[in-house]
Amino acid sequence: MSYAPYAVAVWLLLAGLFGIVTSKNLIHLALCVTVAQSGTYVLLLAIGYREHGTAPIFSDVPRSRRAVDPVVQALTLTDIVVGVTVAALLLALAVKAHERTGTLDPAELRELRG
Amino acid sequence: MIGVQIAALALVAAFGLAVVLVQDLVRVAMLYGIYGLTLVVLLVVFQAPDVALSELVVSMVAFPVIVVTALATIRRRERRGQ
Amino acid sequence: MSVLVPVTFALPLLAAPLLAGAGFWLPRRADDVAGILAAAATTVLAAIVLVRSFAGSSVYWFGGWRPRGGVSLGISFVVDPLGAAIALLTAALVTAALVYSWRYFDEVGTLFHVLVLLFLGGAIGFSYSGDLFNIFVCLELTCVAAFALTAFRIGEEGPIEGAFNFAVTNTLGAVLILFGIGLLYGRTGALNLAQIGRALEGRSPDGLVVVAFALLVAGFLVKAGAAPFHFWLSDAYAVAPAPVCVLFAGVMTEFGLFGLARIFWTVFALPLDDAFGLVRWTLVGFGILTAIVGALMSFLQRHVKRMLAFSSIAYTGIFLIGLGTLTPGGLAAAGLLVIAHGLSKGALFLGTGVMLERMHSVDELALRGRGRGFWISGLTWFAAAVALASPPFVGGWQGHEGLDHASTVLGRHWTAAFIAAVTIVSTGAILRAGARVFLGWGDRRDPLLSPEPDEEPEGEPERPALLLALPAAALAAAALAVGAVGTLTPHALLAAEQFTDTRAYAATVLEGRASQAPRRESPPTSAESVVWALVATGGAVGLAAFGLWRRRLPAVLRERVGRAVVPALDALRTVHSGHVGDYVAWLTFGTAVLGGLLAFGVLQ
Amino acid sequence: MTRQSRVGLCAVGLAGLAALLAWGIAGLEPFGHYPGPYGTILNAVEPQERHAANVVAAVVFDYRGVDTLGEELILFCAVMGLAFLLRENREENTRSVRDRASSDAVRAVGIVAVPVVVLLALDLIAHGYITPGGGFQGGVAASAGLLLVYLAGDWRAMRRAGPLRLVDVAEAGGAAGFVVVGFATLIAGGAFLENLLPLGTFGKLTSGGTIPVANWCVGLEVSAAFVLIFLEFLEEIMAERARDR
Repeated sequence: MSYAPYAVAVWLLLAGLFGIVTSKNLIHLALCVTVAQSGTYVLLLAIGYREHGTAPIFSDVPRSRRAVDPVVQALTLTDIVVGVTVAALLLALAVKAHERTGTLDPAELRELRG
Repeated sequence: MIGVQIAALALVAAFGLAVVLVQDLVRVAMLYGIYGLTLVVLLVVFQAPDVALSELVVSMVAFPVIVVTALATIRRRERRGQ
Repeated sequence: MSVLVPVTFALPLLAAPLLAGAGFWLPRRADDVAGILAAAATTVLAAIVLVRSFAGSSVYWFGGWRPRGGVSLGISFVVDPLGAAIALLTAALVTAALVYSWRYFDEVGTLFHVLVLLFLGGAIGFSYSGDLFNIFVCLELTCVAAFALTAFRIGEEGPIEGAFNFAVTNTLGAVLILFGIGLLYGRTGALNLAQIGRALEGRSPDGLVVVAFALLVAGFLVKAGAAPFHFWLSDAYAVAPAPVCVLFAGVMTEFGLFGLARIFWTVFALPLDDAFGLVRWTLVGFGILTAIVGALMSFLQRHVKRMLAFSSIAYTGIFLIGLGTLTPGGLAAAGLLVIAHGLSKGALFLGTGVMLERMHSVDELALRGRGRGFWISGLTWFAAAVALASPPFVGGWQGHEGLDHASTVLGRHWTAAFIAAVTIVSTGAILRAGARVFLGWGDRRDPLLSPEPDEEPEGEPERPALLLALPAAALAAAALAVGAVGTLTPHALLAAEQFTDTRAYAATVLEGRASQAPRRESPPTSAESVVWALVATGGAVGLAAFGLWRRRLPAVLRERVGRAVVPALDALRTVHSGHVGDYVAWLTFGTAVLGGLLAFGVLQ
Repeated sequence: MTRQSRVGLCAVGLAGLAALLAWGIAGLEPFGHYPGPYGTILNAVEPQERHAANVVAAVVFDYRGVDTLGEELILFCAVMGLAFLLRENREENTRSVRDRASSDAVRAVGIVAVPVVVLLALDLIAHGYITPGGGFQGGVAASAGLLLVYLAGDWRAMRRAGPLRLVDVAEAGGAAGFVVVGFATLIAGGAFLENLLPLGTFGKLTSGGTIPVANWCVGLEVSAAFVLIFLEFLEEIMAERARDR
């Protein structure tokens, strides 16, 4: 059981990849990319977790509480921002592709063959 | 590991898969919102309130606005096309 | 000295938002001037940083957070000559791109300048950074800028699709990198490269180390456009505006390889010490595959930009072979080739800009003979192609020569022959296109080439002919000249020695102990290298002639060879389907194969 | 590739990747046993060194401030990129549309909700280095409030009046502000982004030295950036509406 969080992280990555490959819709595909990306949030936070640890936010200076790792949380914050920006760009491109071609199906968008 | 963490992990894994498998856009949009919330719960039980707040505002504000407007734009366009 | 390092990094990043905020009120052309000035100033700073870095790596701790007891608390930039050279090359190409795009992007105001400056800032941070996560952040900054720049001509279908495929595959590459970072952090509790390297040293590598290495390598190979992760690259380069292509081909794919070399030599070189042979053959194997796919596909294109894109993929393969030797000599040779390749590809891509702007197409067959009046651009094209072919003492010659020496670890003769063959095919395609467009040689039709959908480029702005031609000519001249600069090879060797000295790097970062690599003399020019260089150049000319006048060969011969070759080429062509799902399926498969190979070797 | 072969190739890849990743994560410490040292040391030394109650905020804005600088610029870059992609050829199309998006009821709800959301958001930013929250979280929330202003009011008219330009400038200013903080510390003789301000009392709003400054820059940048992102997407609908006519 103590490896379940890591397994869920891997699961999200693999599920996201599978979704991207099988997706028939660019908007859905963009959301699958963010699912794959959210695997990294779970992985990072699971790594930094400490049993019976509290959030790394302290109310007083001398303290004896055991806190989880603040670094992975900072990394995840950055990761979330990157994820939302990329998703916004992808969705904008999907909307534009639809405007141009009238379809969101990647199988019908085949301008760049060969 | 405590029960609430296991439950949150199971929810995240299940809704992540659901988002990936469902192809209908409106349903995906709703599932994605729920998926975001399950992630928030997971982040809270992993003692990461800062990250949970980030994920909360992203999945409750940013994504809904962007996804819904994108869907609305496309729907309007399709309606005209018919 | 040390203050220069953060200033070089932050200057373009300050200029970009300032330009964006003030752009509306700036008078006409002031945005062009301001962008060029910022890029030029960064270039000067990057040059100074490079010159000083030869005296030994310097470390800069942001926020003044120096390491305590070997544990790094903050983020460091560690400037060594190789990283500084990549930063300088980027800054120079960004300046050239901005000069070239004078008045090009008028309709979007300052946005182009802002994006290019952000690209530059990210690139500099990436080249200097000594922190694994910071490398990721800087790389993402360059990539996000690149996604947007690719799709500039948004009114057409191609750019949207190209940018979408580019963004999806590269984001997944970043996810793989991040998984690798997570695994390493879980093991070592560190993000500083030197500290991670120290923590892993001395223990035999287990699954975690191997998998982290495989994920990081796969992620960086996605960014580098190595086969089978390369599909996005030809899509993106084919559709991006010419000045953007200069940046992409000149430096962006090289970032992937640089990142790979950086993490290998700072983190994995010591723990994987016993598995060197295996890592070497895995990387070289991917390099060979990439070079073959890129060279063949480039010869099959009539879309000139797509042809150049595949040619860049072929060169990625060659760089990967050089880097994959895992020797300082191979790394130095790859670096020298990157310089010559970046300059000549820059000139060639600007040449396609002239075609698009003045001849209104980038279709080799449609343009046959239409370039006759453009003699400066024509000369530039052939000069750049020759620089790529690298006859003795011209263009990439020193890189090719260095690769000959370094590839003794691989078996020298076949490597030289293989690289000559790749050069022949990819340069042959470039010469063929040039001869067809600028000289009007060859047939009007060629069924072997990929059919192009009719695409009418929208009205490009008509700008002065000299403005279009001169930056390209300058880049081509520089590309030709680098082969003759004798001091380049010893400097590259010195830089590579410094770059690959894992222990010295860690001591510099964590203990502040300065160290300098011993100066090495470049090995003497061998007759074999000269012969191979001549063979490659001559072969390229010959193959170009074959491509132009293939149909004049006897019919029997044509049919025989055709029956054997064409199905294979068609199969290769169909793999490049333009379907993003296919690309991601290949990405998944490629990562699994890469990881499997590395795992297999370590388990042995 | 046919769909079957694509899925087949992917399935092989996924199986391999799953095995690989399983082998990789097996080398990690079991869940809950973070080995350190990075985070452990920071948790131990940060309160004395930086006086910020929220260690994550100290890591984000100080220890690893350059990452956050890059992150803000990625967001800034995405907004520039969206504008680069979406603004082309749109002005003419949308100019003719008059806004009918909001009924009076929507407007009334908006007018009540806006100040609440914005105040909440500002509070989230302000206390970011003491309690959970901060520039990013509060910034996105603030952008939701500002979006309500646009939706409740006649946003087309507001655009004409020029707030979009103002948002552009605010976004650029926030992004530049973070870099300016770095340059300022350099000019003052410190390292880039080094704290040179008094640290204040632990747990108070005045604590943290440069952290609040960077935090507010981020808050400004993020709220403006998300307003711009939302508007770019909303403009697409407007353009469609214009074409409907």
